Amino acid sequence: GSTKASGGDYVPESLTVQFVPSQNADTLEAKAKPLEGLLKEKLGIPVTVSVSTNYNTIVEAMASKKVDVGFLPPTAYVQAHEKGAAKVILQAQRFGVDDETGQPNDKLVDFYKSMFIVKKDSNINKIEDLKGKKIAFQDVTSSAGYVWPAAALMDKKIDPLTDVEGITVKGHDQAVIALLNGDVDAAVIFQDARNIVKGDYPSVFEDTKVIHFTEAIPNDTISIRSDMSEEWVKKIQQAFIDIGKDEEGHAIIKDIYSHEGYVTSEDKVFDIVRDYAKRVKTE
Amino acid sequence: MNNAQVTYIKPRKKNNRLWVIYIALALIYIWAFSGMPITGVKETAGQISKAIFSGIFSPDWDYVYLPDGEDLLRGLLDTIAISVLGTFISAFLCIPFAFWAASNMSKGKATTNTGKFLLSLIRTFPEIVMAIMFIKAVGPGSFAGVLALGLHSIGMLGKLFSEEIESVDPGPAEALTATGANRLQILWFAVLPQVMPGFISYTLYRFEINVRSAAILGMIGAGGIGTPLIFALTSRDWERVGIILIGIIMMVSVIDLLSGYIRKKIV
Amino acid sequence: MIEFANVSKTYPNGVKGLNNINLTIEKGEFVVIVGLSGAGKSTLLRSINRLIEISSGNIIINGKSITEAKGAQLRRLRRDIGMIFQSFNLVKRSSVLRNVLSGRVGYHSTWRTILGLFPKEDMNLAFDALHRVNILEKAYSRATELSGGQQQRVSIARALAQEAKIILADEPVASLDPLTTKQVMDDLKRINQELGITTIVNLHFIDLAREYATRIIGLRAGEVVFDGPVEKATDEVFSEIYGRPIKKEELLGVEA
Amino acid sequence: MIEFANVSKTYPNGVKGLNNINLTIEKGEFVVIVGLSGAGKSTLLRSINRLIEISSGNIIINGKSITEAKGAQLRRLRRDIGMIFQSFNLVKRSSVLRNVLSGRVGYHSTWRTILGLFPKEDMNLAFDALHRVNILEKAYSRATELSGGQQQRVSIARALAQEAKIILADEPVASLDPLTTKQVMDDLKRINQELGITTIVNLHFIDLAREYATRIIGLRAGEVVFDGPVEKATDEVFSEIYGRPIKKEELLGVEA
Amino acid sequence: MIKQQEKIIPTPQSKQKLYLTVLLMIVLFFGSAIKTSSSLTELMIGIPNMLDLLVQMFPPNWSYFIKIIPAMLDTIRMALLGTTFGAIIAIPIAIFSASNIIKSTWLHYPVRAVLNLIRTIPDLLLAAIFVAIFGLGPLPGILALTIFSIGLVAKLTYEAIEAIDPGPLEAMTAVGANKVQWIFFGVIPQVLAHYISYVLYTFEVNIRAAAVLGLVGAGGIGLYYDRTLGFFEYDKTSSIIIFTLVVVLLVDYISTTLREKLL
Ligand SMILES: Nc1ncnc2c1ncn2[C@@H]1O[C@H](COP(=O)(O)OP(=O)(O)OP(=O)(O)O)[C@@H](O)[C@H]1O
Ligand SMILES: Nc1ncnc2c1ncn2[C@@H]1O[C@H](COP(=O)(O)OP(=O)(O)OP(=O)(O)O)[C@@H](O)[C@H]1O
Ligand SMILES: [Mg+2]
Ligand SMILES: [Mg+2]
Repeated sequence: GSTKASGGDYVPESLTVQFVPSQNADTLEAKAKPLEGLLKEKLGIPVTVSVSTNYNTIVEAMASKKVDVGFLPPTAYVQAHEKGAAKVILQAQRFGVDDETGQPNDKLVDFYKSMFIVKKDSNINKIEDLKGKKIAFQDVTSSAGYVWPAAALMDKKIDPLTDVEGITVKGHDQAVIALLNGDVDAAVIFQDARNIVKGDYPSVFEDTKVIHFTEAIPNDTISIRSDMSEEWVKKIQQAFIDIGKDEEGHAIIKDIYSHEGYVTSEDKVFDIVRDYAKRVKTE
Repeated sequence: MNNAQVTYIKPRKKNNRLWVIYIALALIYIWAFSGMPITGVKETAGQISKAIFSGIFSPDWDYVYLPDGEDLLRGLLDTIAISVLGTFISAFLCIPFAFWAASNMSKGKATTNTGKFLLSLIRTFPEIVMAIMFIKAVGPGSFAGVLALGLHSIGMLGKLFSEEIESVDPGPAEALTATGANRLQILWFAVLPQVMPGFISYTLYRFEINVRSAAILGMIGAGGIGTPLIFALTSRDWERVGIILIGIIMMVSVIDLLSGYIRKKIV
Repeated sequence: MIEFANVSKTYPNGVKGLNNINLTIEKGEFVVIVGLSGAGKSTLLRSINRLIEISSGNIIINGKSITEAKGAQLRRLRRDIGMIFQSFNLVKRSSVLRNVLSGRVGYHSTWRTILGLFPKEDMNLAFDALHRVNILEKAYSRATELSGGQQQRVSIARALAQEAKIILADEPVASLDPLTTKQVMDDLKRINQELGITTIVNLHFIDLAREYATRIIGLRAGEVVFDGPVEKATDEVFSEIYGRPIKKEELLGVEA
Repeated sequence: MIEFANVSKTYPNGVKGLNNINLTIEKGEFVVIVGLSGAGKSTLLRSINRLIEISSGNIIINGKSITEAKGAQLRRLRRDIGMIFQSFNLVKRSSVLRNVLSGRVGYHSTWRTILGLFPKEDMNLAFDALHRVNILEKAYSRATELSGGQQQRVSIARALAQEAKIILADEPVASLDPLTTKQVMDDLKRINQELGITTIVNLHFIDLAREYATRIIGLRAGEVVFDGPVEKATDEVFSEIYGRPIKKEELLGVEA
Repeated sequence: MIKQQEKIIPTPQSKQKLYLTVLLMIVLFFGSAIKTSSSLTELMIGIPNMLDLLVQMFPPNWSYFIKIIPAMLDTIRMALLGTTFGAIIAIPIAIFSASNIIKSTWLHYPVRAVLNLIRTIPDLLLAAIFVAIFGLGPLPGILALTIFSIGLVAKLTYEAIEAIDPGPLEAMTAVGANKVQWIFFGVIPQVLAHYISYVLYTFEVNIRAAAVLGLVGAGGIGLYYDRTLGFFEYDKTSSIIIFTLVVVLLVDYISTTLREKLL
């Protein structure tokens, strides 16, 4: 990665923060105000927080200095970094997911995984069996919905573009439903997206099985515009970490963004994202 | 009266030409249908759609008003503000385009065609790309949403306005021409009074579409009711979807009633 | 003076509206054009102020060719020609007054007219004109709310308010009662005589033509088949214009 | 037989179109209604086939009250009343023939008519009607391409093709040349006499009224101010109708 | 000359209502501007950033054209079917919504309410429901487009119907036509041109904005917008825009020629 993004002399008089929900959050609220209040209190300058569902816009806004701090998913961060628009300062922590039950456990992690699921009664039991089968993917820009699973396929010498019949769906819930409907033979979803569908289809865990987990995918970043002064980078980092530890603050970030806390991070962590992006064919 | 021999000649229509068109149309439809597999209803259909509908029909009333903000009412208010301003902008900006593109207003096919082309171009430019452009310009938020809506709506309004202009009664314009009025005066005295009801009615309609485009605006963090709606939909929180839908439907119905009333007053 | 030199008009669908017309109309004349329905009367009238583009020939008004005029010059020429339309051509949704005032726009700057800032004299002219056709009380009604004849009168008021040097009237009395007809024709005649305004009227009534015209032009299938002073327009001439002998009792009003 | 019992009509804007009208028109009469522009002639005519709803009173046609009729009964009553409109009311975008045929729809089943499957006799009726008003050759033209008088004639043809028992004509000859006027009035008279069709015509021409009517009704400001056989409609009567003495020379055509 | 009636110049109606409307408009305008924190200067200052993006869109990546042809054909095909079904269903709805055809408010208010409902359902919800019922693929896509088309065509058409010349309707009433005949002879000839134009416009919208097809796994061109924007490949985005524009213009051309021929 480039290093030009480090060190700057921008001192904010007010802070614009934008949040893009992470794909693997199971409860979400489109709320900005509570975080706004917390940050204002910690930093002592006016803060505006907004939510967006499209990370292109947030990266572009950071590139043109209209957003100072962005909650970016890993792929979006890598691209923002490449444009010289952002550098990572923190990563969100969540509870890990139990591989067996699909329910959250109490280990705090800064990564998540993606997985292949098939119907319970399917005779597909491992990645190799997927050759020639119909698989529900997310769009090729998605880490958990395409890039990591595609890499897993390629590890087993299966070309994700030609050796399987990929169907692009929008939303991990739709991938699960497509599988339940029998429209596809397998679906790739983040761990464990079946929870989203559980309300509509309570027996989803009984009717499906996981055949493979991918490598770890780094969690969402908190990135900051590249010309932010060192002092303020520190200040902001500390503010977020404090919020995560503070009782009231923790309740809020957990409630709204299902974050458990924040840990400092660095660009190097995301080299794996760059590797995967290079390896995996998208067209 | 002596009823002279009634003879008439049925004019030969360009029937052979029409046949070519009909056959071409038939072929296009055969092609289109051939790509449409007949799929039956899924086994899971009942269960999932039942879950969706029972969710939607038991709306999350608590969301209507929350003391600390970001609830349905404030979302709708934001949405209205964005749509009002976006609609104002497009309704004014599209008028010159509309006259430019109307075949009975500009001399020569070339002028009309360039006008129509420009409108098509604006329409083809996706709202999301416009949104990105304006976010780069003014940062994320309602203002970017207003601008994206305002610019994008020019394409549709310009087209509808220009068609309205094309269907005016040429008589009054002729009368103004005969008095030696210049083009602007003809527009003002003879054309505008005729097209005004149409303009207003299309503008109100576009306003309503803009209200509903809240979803697109929501994607980019422009505020309004769109963001919570998308969040609720992607997390399959149907109770929340239900209450937001009720809110939007009520708002759209009120707008519809109002616009019907306004149109009746002016038509 | 209005001169037609070899004027022809062919409509896009091939119908020949005018066929090689040559005419000279002097200032101050009161010309009535008669002819069967579809003979080309409206076409002839509308070619004078170039509401329709003629296909060939030239029309010269007071020495200036309107056929070749452009832009402001054309507008100036038109401003001096008032027109009363067969189908009224009112802006239905506008008020009667506004319709009449629209006859004045040629005299003022665009901005003034658009802002509705007509000078007091214009307003008086408009009210006068409405008064003259007896519908002053409808000044603020919408044109849609008027009866057919009332609409026709608004259209006449508009032309009167225009203070033109030439007036073209396309069947100005078709929907009027005899009283208003008489009044309108008298008005046309009076301004024709007092102000020397050249007046050209399309009429279907032979007796009205005879009563008011100084000169009668007969059209048939786009051609001039009679042109002469009113005294020469005998019954035989009308037979000729209408394409077949007209029996005495067919001449409207010449005794039932 | 058409009976008006205490019929009044007040327009929403407060204008009194008709004021307590009581009339009985017998089968086979040829009634001409005269009156100043705005007197309420059109309003009277249009209330007969209930194109406007009267505000009070009752109108009875051949023993059936059209004021109270509903649904199929109302349609049947209307089918038997042909109407010629002052403003033509043609579908501009449709062909002349289709406009005329639309007068026949009351006779056939819905499906037949919307598929355009009019029987041969209907086609002949339509062509006959067009022939009668002398525009047969325009049968396949669009209504927009016609001159004013030609459009008026299409509207007449539509009413003729309808084969009604009552014909209402709102200034049917306002835009016609004397020849066609004569022809149309003769036609109206002929079908009136031969087929006994009750005919009610609004007219502005006193002499035409005298020539064709069996009975003249004079309206003024929504009230009947004269009603009697044509012989009784003296010049004094007309003065009365028009609200003031009419000088001899003002009666159109009674010598210029 | 004849002595005329007395000349009493009538007084114009009070303009109070007009002024009130204008005032209301101004309040609405500025109120919204404040609420959305709009500022013209901010826009002016930001315009260079905006152009920055436009610059990145050029030159378009021409080779991308070939890649998206199948998706474009799919989109056209589904848009065609969705528009056709929607346009047909819209006819009765439009007729029942028009107040000059159906005089009874008991009928056209409920129909309009249904129409409002149809227009309000967001794409995402439609997609969720149809996918649940019919599975992934073109069928739910076509159905979603159908619903959308009904809303658009019916609304525009019923307003066009309400604006037609009442003269011919009057004439049809006078000849004793029943309601259906009245509609076929008086209404349809007057609105046909409008209706066709709205249908073609809807077709165009369906081609342009077929994002809903992506939502139901039916592919289509919308997916490629997401993809190119997701990778920040604006040169490809612009080539999709140009391709779509070409298709839209082609449809427009064909439709105007057709209209001239058929009407
Ligand atoms: N726009 C048009 N397109 C095609 N033909 C037309 C058009 N306008 C008029 N015509 C034809 O040109 C001829 C002359 O029409 P014009 O309107 O001049 O007749 P007119 O003498 O005024 O008749 P009327 O007394 O009925 O008004 C007619 O045959 C008419 O059908
Ligand atoms: N739709 C309407 N709304 C309001 N007033 C109307 C309406 N139609 C007609 N009027 C008024 O009612 C009166 C009678 O109108 P009507 O059309 O019956 O007159 P008319 O005798 O037919 O006149 P003309 O000979 O000019 O056609 C007029 O004063 C007219 O202004
Ligand atoms: Mg004419
Ligand atoms: Mg009348």
